[in-house]
Amino acid sequence: MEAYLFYIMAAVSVGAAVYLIFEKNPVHSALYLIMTLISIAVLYILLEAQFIAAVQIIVYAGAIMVLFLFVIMLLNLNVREEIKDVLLFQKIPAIIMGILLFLTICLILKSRFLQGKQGEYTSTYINTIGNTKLIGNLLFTDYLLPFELTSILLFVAAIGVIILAKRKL
Amino acid sequence: MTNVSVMSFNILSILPILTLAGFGIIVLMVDLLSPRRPGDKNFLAYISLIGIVVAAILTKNSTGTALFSFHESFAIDNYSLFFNFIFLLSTGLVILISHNYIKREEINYGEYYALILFSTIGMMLMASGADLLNIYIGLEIMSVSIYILTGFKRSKVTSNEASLKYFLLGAFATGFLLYGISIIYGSTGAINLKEIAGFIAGKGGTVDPLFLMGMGLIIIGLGFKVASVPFHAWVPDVYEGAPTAITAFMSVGPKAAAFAAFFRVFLTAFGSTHYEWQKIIYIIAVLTMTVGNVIALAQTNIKRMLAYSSIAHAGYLLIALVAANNLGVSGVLFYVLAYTFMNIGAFAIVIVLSQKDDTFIQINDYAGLGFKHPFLAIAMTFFLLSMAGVPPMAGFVGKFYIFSAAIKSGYVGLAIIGVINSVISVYYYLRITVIMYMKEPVRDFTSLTLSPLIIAAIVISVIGTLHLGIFPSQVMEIAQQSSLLPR
Amino acid sequence: MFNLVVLVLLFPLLGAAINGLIGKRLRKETVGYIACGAIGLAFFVSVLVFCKLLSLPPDGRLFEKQLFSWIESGSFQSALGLQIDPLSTLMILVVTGVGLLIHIYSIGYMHEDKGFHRYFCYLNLFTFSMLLLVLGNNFLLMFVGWEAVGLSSYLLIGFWFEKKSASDAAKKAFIVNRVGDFGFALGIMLVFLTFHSIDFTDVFRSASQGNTAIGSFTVTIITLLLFMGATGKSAQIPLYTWLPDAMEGPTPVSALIHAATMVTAGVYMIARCNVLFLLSPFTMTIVASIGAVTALFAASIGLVQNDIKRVLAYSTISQLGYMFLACGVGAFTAGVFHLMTHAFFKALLFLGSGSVIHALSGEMDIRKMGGLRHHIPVTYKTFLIGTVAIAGIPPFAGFFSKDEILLESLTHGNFLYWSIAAVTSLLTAFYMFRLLFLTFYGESRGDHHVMEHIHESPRNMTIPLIILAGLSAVGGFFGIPGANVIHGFLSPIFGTHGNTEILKAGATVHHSEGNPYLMMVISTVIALAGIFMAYQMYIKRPELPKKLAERFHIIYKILLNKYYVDEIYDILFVKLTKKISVLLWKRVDVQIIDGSVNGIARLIGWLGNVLRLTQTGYVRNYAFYIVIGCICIILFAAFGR
Amino acid sequence: MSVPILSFITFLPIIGVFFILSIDSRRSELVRITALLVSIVVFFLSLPLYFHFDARTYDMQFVEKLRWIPSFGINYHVGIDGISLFLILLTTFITPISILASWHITKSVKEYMIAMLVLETAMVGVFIALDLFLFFVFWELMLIPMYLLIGIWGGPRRIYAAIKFFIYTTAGSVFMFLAIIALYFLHHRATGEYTFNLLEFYRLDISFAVQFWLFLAFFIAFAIKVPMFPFHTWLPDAHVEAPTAGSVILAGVLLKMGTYGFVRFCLPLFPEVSHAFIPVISWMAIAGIIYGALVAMVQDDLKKLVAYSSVSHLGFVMLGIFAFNIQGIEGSITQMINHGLSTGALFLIVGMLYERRHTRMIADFGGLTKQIPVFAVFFLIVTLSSIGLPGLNGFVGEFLILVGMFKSRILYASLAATGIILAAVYMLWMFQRVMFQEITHEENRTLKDMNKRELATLIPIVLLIFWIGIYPNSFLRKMDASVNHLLQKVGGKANVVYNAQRQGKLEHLQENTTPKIDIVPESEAEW
Amino acid sequence: MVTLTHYLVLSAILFTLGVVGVMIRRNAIIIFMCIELMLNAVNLSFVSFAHFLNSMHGQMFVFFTMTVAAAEAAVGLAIIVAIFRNKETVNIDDMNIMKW
Repeated sequence: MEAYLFYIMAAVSVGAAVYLIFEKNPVHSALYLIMTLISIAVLYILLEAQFIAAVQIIVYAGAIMVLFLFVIMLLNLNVREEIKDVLLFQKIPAIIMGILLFLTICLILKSRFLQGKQGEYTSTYINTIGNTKLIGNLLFTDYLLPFELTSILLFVAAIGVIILAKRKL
Repeated sequence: MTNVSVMSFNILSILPILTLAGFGIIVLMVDLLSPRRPGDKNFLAYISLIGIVVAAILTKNSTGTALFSFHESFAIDNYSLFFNFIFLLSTGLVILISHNYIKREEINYGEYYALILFSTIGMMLMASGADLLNIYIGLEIMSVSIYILTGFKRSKVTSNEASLKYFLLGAFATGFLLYGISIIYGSTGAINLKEIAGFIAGKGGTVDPLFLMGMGLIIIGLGFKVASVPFHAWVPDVYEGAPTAITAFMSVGPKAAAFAAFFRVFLTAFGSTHYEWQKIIYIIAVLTMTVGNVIALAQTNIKRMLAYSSIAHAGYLLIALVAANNLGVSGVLFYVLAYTFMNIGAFAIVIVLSQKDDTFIQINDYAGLGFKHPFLAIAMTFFLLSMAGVPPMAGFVGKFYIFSAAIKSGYVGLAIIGVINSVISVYYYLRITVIMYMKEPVRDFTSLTLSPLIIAAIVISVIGTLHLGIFPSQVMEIAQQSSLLPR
Repeated sequence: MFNLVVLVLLFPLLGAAINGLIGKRLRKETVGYIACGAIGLAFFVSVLVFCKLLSLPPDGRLFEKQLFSWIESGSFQSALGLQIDPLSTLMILVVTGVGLLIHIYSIGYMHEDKGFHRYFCYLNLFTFSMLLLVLGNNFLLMFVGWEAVGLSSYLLIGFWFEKKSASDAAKKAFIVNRVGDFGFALGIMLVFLTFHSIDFTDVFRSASQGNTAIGSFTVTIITLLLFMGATGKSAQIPLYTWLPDAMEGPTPVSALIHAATMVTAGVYMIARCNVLFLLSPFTMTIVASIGAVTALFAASIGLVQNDIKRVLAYSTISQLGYMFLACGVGAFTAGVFHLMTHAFFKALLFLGSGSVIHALSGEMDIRKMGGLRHHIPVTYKTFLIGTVAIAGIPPFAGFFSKDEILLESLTHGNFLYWSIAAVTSLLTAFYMFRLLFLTFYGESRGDHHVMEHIHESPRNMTIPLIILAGLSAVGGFFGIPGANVIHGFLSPIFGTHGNTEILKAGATVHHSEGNPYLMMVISTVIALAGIFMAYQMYIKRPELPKKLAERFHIIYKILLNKYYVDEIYDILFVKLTKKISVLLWKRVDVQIIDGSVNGIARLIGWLGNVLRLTQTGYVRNYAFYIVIGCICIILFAAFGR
Repeated sequence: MSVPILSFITFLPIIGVFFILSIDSRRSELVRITALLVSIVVFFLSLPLYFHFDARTYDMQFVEKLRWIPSFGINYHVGIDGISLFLILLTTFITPISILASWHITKSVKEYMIAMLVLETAMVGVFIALDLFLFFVFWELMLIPMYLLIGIWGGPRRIYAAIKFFIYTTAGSVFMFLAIIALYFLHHRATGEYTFNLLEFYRLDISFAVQFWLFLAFFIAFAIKVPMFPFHTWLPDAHVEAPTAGSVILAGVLLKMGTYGFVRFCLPLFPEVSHAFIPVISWMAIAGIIYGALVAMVQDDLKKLVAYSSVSHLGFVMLGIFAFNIQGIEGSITQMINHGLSTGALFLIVGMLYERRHTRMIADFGGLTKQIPVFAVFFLIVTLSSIGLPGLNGFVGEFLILVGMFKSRILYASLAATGIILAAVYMLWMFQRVMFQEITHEENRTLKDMNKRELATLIPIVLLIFWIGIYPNSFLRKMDASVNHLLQKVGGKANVVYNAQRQGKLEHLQENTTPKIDIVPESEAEW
Repeated sequence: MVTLTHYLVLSAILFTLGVVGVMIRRNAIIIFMCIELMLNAVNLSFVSFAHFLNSMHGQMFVFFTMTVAAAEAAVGLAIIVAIFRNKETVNIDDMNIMKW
């Protein structure tokens, strides 16, 4: 069951990703990306990361991608890219490079790995406490500093958007 | 459950960061409350400067300690403090040179100062980050601020373009960095640098290919930020398009921060695998120096030329990383400090000499400066000679430091390539002095506006450049006490 | 007393300094008095020194005066020290004596010249240098004098520097001399290396005590190198070419420097180093051969020259050849004796020719002279005495010295040397009388304008002529066979170092016995034969020379063009060197060396221009670079071991 | 000596710079006079060095040692011995003369004089530094003012020449820089002490292979500076384009830094390799002598001619140094001074001609003697000094050098001696074409003879030319102790190499033999 | 049985696709989306590592990555909007005023 689900979701995500990069229409691309994101969210659930999965769907597939779509619509980019590609010569090498990169990573993955230290958060342990609660706990203990500082990041982003995108300052 | 230890949250240790954040918000608030008349916001610069001074004082108070707070994820040691000083210094100098510039370019918004301050926070976090997450967050705070600052002249296509290029490539490279972090995490089970080091030590220093791939990906991510070849391509375009003051900032602060992180990660976490990564950094260092210097020869735009020069300097700094000894680390600290003075100084001159919309930034526009404005010309000459590594300027001592480190660790070949490169670099630095002193002027220099703040920046830079060159010992000793490695 | 010898040096130097520094502001008379006074005083002191020397026993006639240490470095030491012995005393007498006369003569000769003070400054400087050369007690000091006379010669030849030919000649003289000096300098170094000293006394003592084997390689090389120096200074083959050109200088200069004194420095040097030369039979052979060949060679050129001074110049070369021949066969006394007599009569001849030129307002071509004996009788008479002396007619000075050389070349040399010397003697007599006849006899061939202004020279010019004529007439009696004063006087130099044994042991070849008196007769006959031929051709049958010239067209042309040696040298050395130099400069320096330096720079610049094209401005390109870098790094990191 | 006289000499010009800075740049006459006065004061300050110099000892004298960068063991450590004494005097002597010769400069006088004074500081610094780091700082510092002098106040191709000068020299010196650092670590490895003290480095025992590379690095730096054939091509360009004073200083002092470097650093630090390098360097020197002379001969530009003659003369200096005996080295040091004086004077003279006629082409002159006789006298004396006429300074140096080389390698000395002939050829030919013959250009008929200022520049030089030529002992004696000591130091080690090479056994390098002053025994001189 | 390798390979595929997309697409927004795809691939590997290592660091990291991604998305889109205002295009091949 788990394996089937994995393979299905993997196939969906990869397929959607392929469409994403080859689809001419930006809106369609965005939709394919959402598809990928959702299938990854499913995989998160398989990996017992329920909170992350939820965030993935709500924040990522929901908020962020809507933002994308919104901008695409705003800029009225619902048209195909120009046919002429000044860097046409790069297309094939780029794909070859991509394949090469993938093969390289696979080659390395094939070698012996996963010697990492096993942590204390086994599935059972996580499930007894609850994934979300655990994350919450960690956020305010171990990860307090980055968590707080992320606020600065978001603040910066807000300022940035205003500065860059507001029509009149 | 983890024990929640109050002692672990040492607020004092992040006081400088909080100060900067506070002052950033104050700047925004004051800006909001004050009448929106561009050109009349001197006080914002002063507020920011006060913030920096306060932060610097707070930073100084914690010198001499070696403290790891926030669950060992935030390091307050001499190393990070030294870097923090460099960041604060560069930010301060950039604010000094910005003040007049942003008025001229009509981008005199409070957000400018706030973003610079916030980006400094990111840098400090990178230098202090003792785990990969903090470094990552710091990197993002810094980068996002600078993406915005790069595009700050939003009505200018060049600025937009630079911003977009930087953003896309930056995000792209961050992807690699993250991938690397995830693989390091996967193969060690830790994101804390000390734990990673401990893990490798536990394995007797041997690592598997996966780990090495992670390391390689981190090299890409950080190598992008320090502008090393072949991840350097964004640098000239972005440096050229960004507002000049921000270019000055970018060439110093973020680069220094990236180096801070680079050294901390590779010397503390990956220190025992030095043998594995030194070859890669070796090649990158050679490429970076050479490509930077060689292409700089062909430039006519001074901002672009300084961009390539900054690539080349990244190469020199990487030599110290390859050497991976005490001398190298303190050398980098010294060099970056020296570089801060000379590079921001040079950009200050560029700003003074350029006109609205970044006109007059071709090298040929400098013709005849030498006898029209002797002070500016001599200052520029000092900065350029310092960058070329000619004594008695700071850059010379910095190079001395770094090449010493290389030779001490036995990398004579690298040192030789380094010095050959510095000979090549002499050419294009000299060319500017040639044009300043030995060519007839093609423009008139009457309309230069020299505000007191920018003069202060130039004077500070000159003094710093000369002082570090002639009497370097005090700073050197501090740098040597700030080494990451056990002495 | 001997300390006074410093004054001999000092007076001319002072004279030169005064005339050089403030002479321009002085009146011409004053300048002349200063110059002549300086030399006169020097001559006076020389005489005093000479007398003092005579009062000493022959073996004690050596005195050295150390002034100060000059160059001293490690074991190399060279002092400024003067040496007084019969040889140097003889030389200073000749130099100051003849010099004095020529100085006096010059006052008249140069009176019209603008550079009057300059001239006397140079002339005094020359005298100083020459005295330094002969008085120096070590090789290096001799070398100093050697170079300094070269300098003076340079300055005086180029005295009329506006004339290109004069400045060319000056330059040529200096440079050709430098070639010889090159050998001399190396010789000195080898002396130092071999004997660990360069003091004459030490070196000669060491050499004569048998520390160096006879005919040893080192000594041969030393002496050859020294001889190389001598060929330069004394205008021997192959370095003689400068001397004829040197006649561009004022005539008194030619008399003093290029006839009487400086050019004999080579002979002096060989005489001085006789100990060394005797140790090397090979070098002696070379010296004798070169001397003999030069004598004949120069004399043959002298046959057909038409410039009065050039004839004398070739004659000088030829006579110097005699001296070398003498030295080469071991007859140093004869050489020095001839040196002295030659100084008298050649100075006389030159001054006489100067007087002629003076009279003819600068005309030097003997084809345009003739019949001058009535116009300028004093000059004519003195010139005649000089000519007779050089031709070797007894009892004039040249006869005795030349005869001794002829004798020695036969007794200590071989028949070949003698026969060459004899032929040369014949030629000498011929061309000298040709000169005499063409100049003073026959019809006047010059243009009338010049002829109208002919006048005898002033007294201050004729008096020196007369004195020299007297010396030329009687000077030979110092070396009259049987009562050879010179021989006795110089014997401490040439006879006391034990070199006689060496001479006997190996230096000389088989002795062919000759009767000295028979030889005298023979040489007289030869000289007379030459005179007769000249008389036949230029007085009796003036058309004969032309016919002969047409008959022996090729030989005549070769002789007239001095065997084309100048041209050959020009092609071989001057042109070739210039070509090579231009090649080195334009090709090697500019194109290869500098080209590669600039090439590297240009290559890097080109590389920069190529590499910058990678910076396309396209984000996707940049991403592509990152990916390539990424793949390389990952592969290298993971599998790069 | 309690008075830090060396520091005074070195930094007084810098103080002078501040004086000049305070002067209004329009009052150029005042600027000139100030600069001149400063440099003259420096010269007089440097005279006590000569008189108080103790010739009996080889120890460094007038030593000052202050901590500078303690963390690296870098000290401000200066001092002089018999080798550097005269080069310092030469520097302080040449500088006022150059300043005096720059009176005609009207473009930015203030900056010009500042550059001159900074240059003086750097030059003196190079000669007194006993700390290698300090040495290198001065060594490089000297480039900047010289570069500006050439580049700003130079001739039409000044920029090319200035950049070439700077980069060429830097290119050489960076390797030396690395070698200095390497020595630093070698010393640390050997003794555990971090220092850049030259005198400490002298005691190092470095293996042959390491010496080889270090020597090579130093060699390149110095060979370019000298400049030795074939690294000389920057010199003609720099000389031709530099203003008169620049050429004078370049020829007079800067080139000496290279040869000084060989004596001070290469020989004592790397004795074995230096010795092994004798053939290489000798051949380069000989090539330089002959090549420089030949190329000088066919130049049509006076300055270029003098520049190539420098190549030739410096070849002699190099040859003398590598004769490895007292005559050679003392001769070389003397020749360094001689070359400084005579070539400096030649450049002054060419400068005077240029000022009058604005051309340096030989073909534009001719017959000048008639018009400017006083000038001609000086020109002649200097020319003869350059030719090496006995009684003038050039002879003393050249002859000692040749004697020295002759003692060790007869062939080399013989080949080099041909330079004497060639020198006469090119110098006299030049002299003839400039000063003799008819006046061919009408402009030359109205030339003015030397004025008082020009006399003031040349008379001191000419006096020295005679002094050295006639009584060189007042110079040579001060060198003896130092040169002997140097040779003992070098000889002790190099002798071993020599013997080992002779026997074909290099493995015996570690043996100790008694040092000899003349490294190559006289009796065994090679042909 | 789904192993870690499966997840990692999937992650690698997605990452590579993102990389290729960046290299071949011309629309700035799509390129940006490709970058988002890369980040998601990384997130996937983080989570799977965390799962198989019994560790929470991975999940926490992903949490932060998402936050950062959100911030970046906002800024990035703002930049694109800004540039569109000036150039009326988001084709990044048109954005090479600055080169060489």
